[in-house]
Amino acid sequence: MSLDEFFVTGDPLILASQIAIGLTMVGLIALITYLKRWKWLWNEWFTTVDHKKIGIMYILAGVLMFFRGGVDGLLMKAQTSRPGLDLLDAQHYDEIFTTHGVIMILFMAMPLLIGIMNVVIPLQIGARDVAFPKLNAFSFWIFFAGAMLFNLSFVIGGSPDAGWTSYFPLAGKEFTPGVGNNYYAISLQIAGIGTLATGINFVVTIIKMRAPGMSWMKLPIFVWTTFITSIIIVAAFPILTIALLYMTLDRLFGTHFFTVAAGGDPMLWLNLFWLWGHPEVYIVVLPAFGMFSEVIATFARKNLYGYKSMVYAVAGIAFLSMLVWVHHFYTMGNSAAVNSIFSLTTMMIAIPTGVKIFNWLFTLRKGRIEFSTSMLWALAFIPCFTIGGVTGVMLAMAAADYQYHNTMFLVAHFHYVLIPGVVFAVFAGLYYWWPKMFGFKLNEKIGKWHFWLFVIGFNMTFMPMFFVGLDGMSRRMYTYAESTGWGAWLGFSAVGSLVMAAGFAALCYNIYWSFRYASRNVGNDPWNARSLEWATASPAPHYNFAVVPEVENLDDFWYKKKKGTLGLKKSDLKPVHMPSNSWTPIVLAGAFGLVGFFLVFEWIPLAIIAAVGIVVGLVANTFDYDDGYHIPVDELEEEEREWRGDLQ
Amino acid sequence: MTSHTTTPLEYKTEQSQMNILGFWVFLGAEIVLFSTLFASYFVLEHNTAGGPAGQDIFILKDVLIETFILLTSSFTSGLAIHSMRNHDKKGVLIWMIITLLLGAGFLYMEINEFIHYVHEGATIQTSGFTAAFFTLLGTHGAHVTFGIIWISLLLVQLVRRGITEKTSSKLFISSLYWHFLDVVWIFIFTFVYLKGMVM
Amino acid sequence: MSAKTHRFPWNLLVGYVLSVALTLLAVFVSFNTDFSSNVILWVIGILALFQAIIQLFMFMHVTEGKEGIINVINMVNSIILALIIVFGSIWVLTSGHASMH
Amino acid sequence: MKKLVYALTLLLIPVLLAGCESKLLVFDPKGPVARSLTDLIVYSIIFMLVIVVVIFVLFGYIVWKYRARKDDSDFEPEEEKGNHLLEITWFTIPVIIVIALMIPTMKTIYEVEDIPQGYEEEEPLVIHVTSADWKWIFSYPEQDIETVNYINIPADHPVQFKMTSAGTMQSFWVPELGGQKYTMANMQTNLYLVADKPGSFYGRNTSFNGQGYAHMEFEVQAQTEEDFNEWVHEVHNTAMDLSEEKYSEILEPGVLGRMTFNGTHLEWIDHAHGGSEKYIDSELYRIDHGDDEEEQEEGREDDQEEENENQDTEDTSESANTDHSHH
Ligand code: HEA
Ligand code: HEA
Ligand SMILES: [Cu+2]
Repeated sequence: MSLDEFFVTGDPLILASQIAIGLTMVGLIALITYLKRWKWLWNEWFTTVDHKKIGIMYILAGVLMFFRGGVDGLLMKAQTSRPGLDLLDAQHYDEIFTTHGVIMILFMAMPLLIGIMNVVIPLQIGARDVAFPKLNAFSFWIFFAGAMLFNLSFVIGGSPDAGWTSYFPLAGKEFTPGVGNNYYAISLQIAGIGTLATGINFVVTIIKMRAPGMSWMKLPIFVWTTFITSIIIVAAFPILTIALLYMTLDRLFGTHFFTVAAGGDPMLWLNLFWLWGHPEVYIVVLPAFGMFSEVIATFARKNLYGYKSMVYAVAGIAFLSMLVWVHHFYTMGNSAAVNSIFSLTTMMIAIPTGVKIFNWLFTLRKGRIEFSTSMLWALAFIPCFTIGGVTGVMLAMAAADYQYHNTMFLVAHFHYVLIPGVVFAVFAGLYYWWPKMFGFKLNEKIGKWHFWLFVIGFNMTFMPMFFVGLDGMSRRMYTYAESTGWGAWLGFSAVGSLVMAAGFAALCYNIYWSFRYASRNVGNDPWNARSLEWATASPAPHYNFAVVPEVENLDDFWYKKKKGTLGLKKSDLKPVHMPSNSWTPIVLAGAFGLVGFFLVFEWIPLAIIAAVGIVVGLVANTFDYDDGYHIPVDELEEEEREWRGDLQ
Repeated sequence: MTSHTTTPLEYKTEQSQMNILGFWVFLGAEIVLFSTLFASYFVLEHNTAGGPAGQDIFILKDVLIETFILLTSSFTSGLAIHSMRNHDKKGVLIWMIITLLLGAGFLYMEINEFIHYVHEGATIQTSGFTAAFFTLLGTHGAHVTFGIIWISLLLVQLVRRGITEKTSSKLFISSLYWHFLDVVWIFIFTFVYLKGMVM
Repeated sequence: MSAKTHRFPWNLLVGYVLSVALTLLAVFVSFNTDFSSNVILWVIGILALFQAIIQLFMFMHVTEGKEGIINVINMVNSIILALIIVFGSIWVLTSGHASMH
Repeated sequence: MKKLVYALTLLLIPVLLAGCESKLLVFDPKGPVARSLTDLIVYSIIFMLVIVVVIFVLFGYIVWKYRARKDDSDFEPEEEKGNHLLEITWFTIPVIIVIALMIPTMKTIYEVEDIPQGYEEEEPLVIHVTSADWKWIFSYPEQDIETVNYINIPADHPVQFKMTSAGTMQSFWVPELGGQKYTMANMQTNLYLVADKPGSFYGRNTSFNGQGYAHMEFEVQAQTEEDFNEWVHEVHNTAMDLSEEKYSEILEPGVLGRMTFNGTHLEWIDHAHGGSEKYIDSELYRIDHGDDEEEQEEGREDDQEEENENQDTEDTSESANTDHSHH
């Protein structure tokens, strides 16, 4: 392979980005070296197994990826803002919506949610960490390796260009011979391992590490949604693993799973992809539902209405989520019986979701609703998501879907569920748990700017898409003729996306501003909240709780706070057992990334050599008998005394 | 401590309990993984694209031998855990080594079987059927290979450290893995080989 | 669930003998009976399921440990998923006129 | 502000449904199949509007009524566990709605699989659809005609499309006449459509299949029975014969204008039953990253020229990729 095939060249847009990326990297490395921060980074972050730090790294990665995916989105909006524009050619547009979709779902939504889960879940159940801290670090690093490998395609070798769904035969070697879709197959595989490990980790954490007395029906609702999400992860991700394995074999080793020739069946890809892909959208939305529930209850100053039915609803959604995948390819020429059954199962999801919507509304009712930024996101979610949801039900009606399928109507639907459902939730969660992570609040005033710009921009961007969709515009069209009359709608939509971008910029500014100027004096419970994570210091100490709290009730913290029975006795302090840092996760993940990179370019011998690194890492890991360490009582006492007035 | 006499060593610490539970959850994921492989195999089974079909190449005798080897190895790994619970380190070693040897024997047979198929003109690239077949079998075989290496490493640790809370829970987990591979094989035997030869 | 059992491991032996017997039975049903192939498939499928259950209970001790019930739920859940994936895929991909068969 | 946006949108929907001069394509059916889909869609939209209105009103009312005020800072809301009656209500009503949506959905799913009602007696015109990168090839086996990127059909007469693909997967969609269906190599899908009256309808591919995808459009022209027969006659007299080489040339990836031939490719290959691979050359799919964009453009023009040579009855300037003027 010649060098100019290796590096993506030519287009000034890409060249500029390449230079920018290169310079940023060099600058970053220089800066860290100058500040002599390498050792600190390694000890405090790269080898950490602390769930809170891992969560923060996930969040950081997710925000970065949101920026990348968002820029992709803006580029697409710019290109289609007027008929016949030539900002991007067809190939670029194809690459951009592909990377946009993949990045937004797998490298933005997933890490942000998993990041918040990481920070919050152990605190909410009164645990010291997750069940497998080292595995947790590995999950993060391997996710990160996958994400970086995927992004590398932008500068080296060429981006995937068959859509985030990568339908065969298009994604096969015959029709997309470059390395772009190898990147897709391999980087998602690598990141997927991490997600699966996270799923297992949280299932076990929530089963085994709940504080004494915290029985199932006393779990904070976010813990429930995380638990059920983790179960869906365990159920769905292995399917993706196999689908991607087949894809890799087809592309790299000439097999015929999905190829038209020699008896492969492209529809098998569709089937497997959506067997995973549909549950995946609920994997991203269920934890979000949990966060909204927490935020709404806190700022309505009421307990969550219909807690039990909320739990059953989530379980119901999870169960149904495995039974609806065919609604993504009703138009494949399935028998009418298949389409009817899957229409029914799909529509049934509206029922438990409706239960949730009404429970949220009734939590608000008779409450005292405080419009904090966090709460605003949760409030805006309800109407926006309802629009997304009911249009989903319209899509679910197979016969009607023959008219909507693969049109902009569909694109509007999924942005209307993904953005209110996931992005708003992440924003709500960030504003809400920010003090627990960093010990200061994000600025509320800038937050309101962020909120209004983003929400208005969002509706402006995606509402018109419903209409152009109904007017026959299919998705993934890089251009269209003036005679279609879509120009006005899409122009308006493009303006909306700029408003949204301004909102995102406000968030970035908010983070910057608050880091510099926000008051560091927020206390352990700045929102007067209900669940256990607020019982410990902000930012939470690395051991979480000096003494694991005993739980008697749902919202135990709230009632104890009222009764004033929260104090800590010095005599209760015992040394706390903590896991040690480990270098294996990051090294192992690095080896995976390297193997992945060589596989992308089909340099099999190099890949095998790099795979030795994986083997070494695994062997080292199984011989690791490190038992962690104990934090002595006086250290605990000192730290606790610093923030609480009630140490007796 | 009363738990001393009632709970097997591998369940004693909170962490080992979590490890074992976590492994069960992982096995749940493995069930999904293999059922996806099976589903794909069933869908592609008849797409032979002019190449050989199952009944053209499968040999009952070899497959039966493989089956019995694996069944026996599952049994011996069960015996190893039994010895472990009796704190009989030597017993563990002997039964586990037998298990590993059987595993290696199985692999040997399987590789020979594959070579035979290739000579019959059925490579992984021949058709949808062969792709699904070799990938299903290959994934199982890769699991067996991984298991052999993993358990060997655990035996080294056992020799060095004896039967402790940690080594016992590790070995127990590896035995779960090994039994699971046997379960998968039963389904391969039934739904790939028997079905392929009968229908 | 007792740590020291010097007893002979009967459950293991019974499990082993049963699984060998069931395997042979499956072979017998497949080659030496003249049921229709559909019936054969059902019979050997059920035999395989029996074997799996034997492994789970007699070799793998699913119900053991503090989380016995959780393990069983987990296995039942996984089996349901497996059935959905296998039968769902077959149904979806082989019914309807888009199928190749 | 937000409320205003919503209010506007809400107002917009019925206005659009009622249809000002420019109706959205999906709400403007021109045949019985599309009409039954539109009926279903409008029926469902009514339900959705009611749901949306109920939720929005409840939401607006609650958020407004129970907002925190400066003067009630010591107000402590009561805890509420839930209410079985209410919970059962908002479980049951959606169940009923789902049933109400399901019944007509199922009816329509079955209905559109068959020849539209009222046309069962007539022998449908059979057209084979072969989609390729990035053009539509239509074969009329009975008339022994093949067209590219347009079809003429008799109005008020059922047409049966037997669809397949020469490579990647596409989706055949004429929104004014009916719903879409995929076209797949080695497989055949079926679609029945009828156009009420003569007219011209926009058709396109909706399943992404690479660079030329955006331009993969075609036109359906419904004609009177006489006009159609005359067209058939004229093609027989004027169009050139389709040769196997010409056909392989057409299949090469690229965007084409309209073409018309005597004879169909079904004589030597039906992609529904295998054999596409001999036309697929992955070298032709290799992409460059923008550096020789001009080359690509040139390539496209070459195609255009070639196609001019082979043009006959149809006029090239109306090439398929810019023709969507239904408003
Ligand atoms: C977070 C992500 C998310 C969520 C939550 C949903 C939720 C739903 N989705 Fe969506 N969907 C996507 C993400 C999501 N979707 C994506 C990404 C795609 C496209 C992928 C691609 O092709 O690239 C897609 C595509 C998609 C399709 C495929 C269409 C096509 O390709 O032609 C369908 C079809 O059935 C569908 C249906 C639904 C339904 C019924 C719901 C339901 O869960 C919605 C339930 C909610 C409500 C209904 C609102 C609240 C309920 C009430 C107020 C009660 C009363 C209501 C009724 C009784 C109706 N979705
Ligand atoms: C969670 C998932 C998610 C999210 C959040 C988004 C967010 C956005 N998406 Fe989405 N999108 C998908 C998931 C998502 N998308 C998927 C799965 C597809 C299908 C892909 C496929 O077809 O294969 C898709 C497809 C898709 C298309 C369809 C392409 C086509 O079919 O032709 C479009 C078109 O406009 C689009 C636009 C946008 C826009 C404008 C945003 C905006 O919300 C983005 C807003 C974010 C920003 C604007 C951040 C950047 C900010 C700045 C640059 C400001 C400056 C900042 C500083 C100074 C710090 N997306
Ligand atoms: Cu879905």
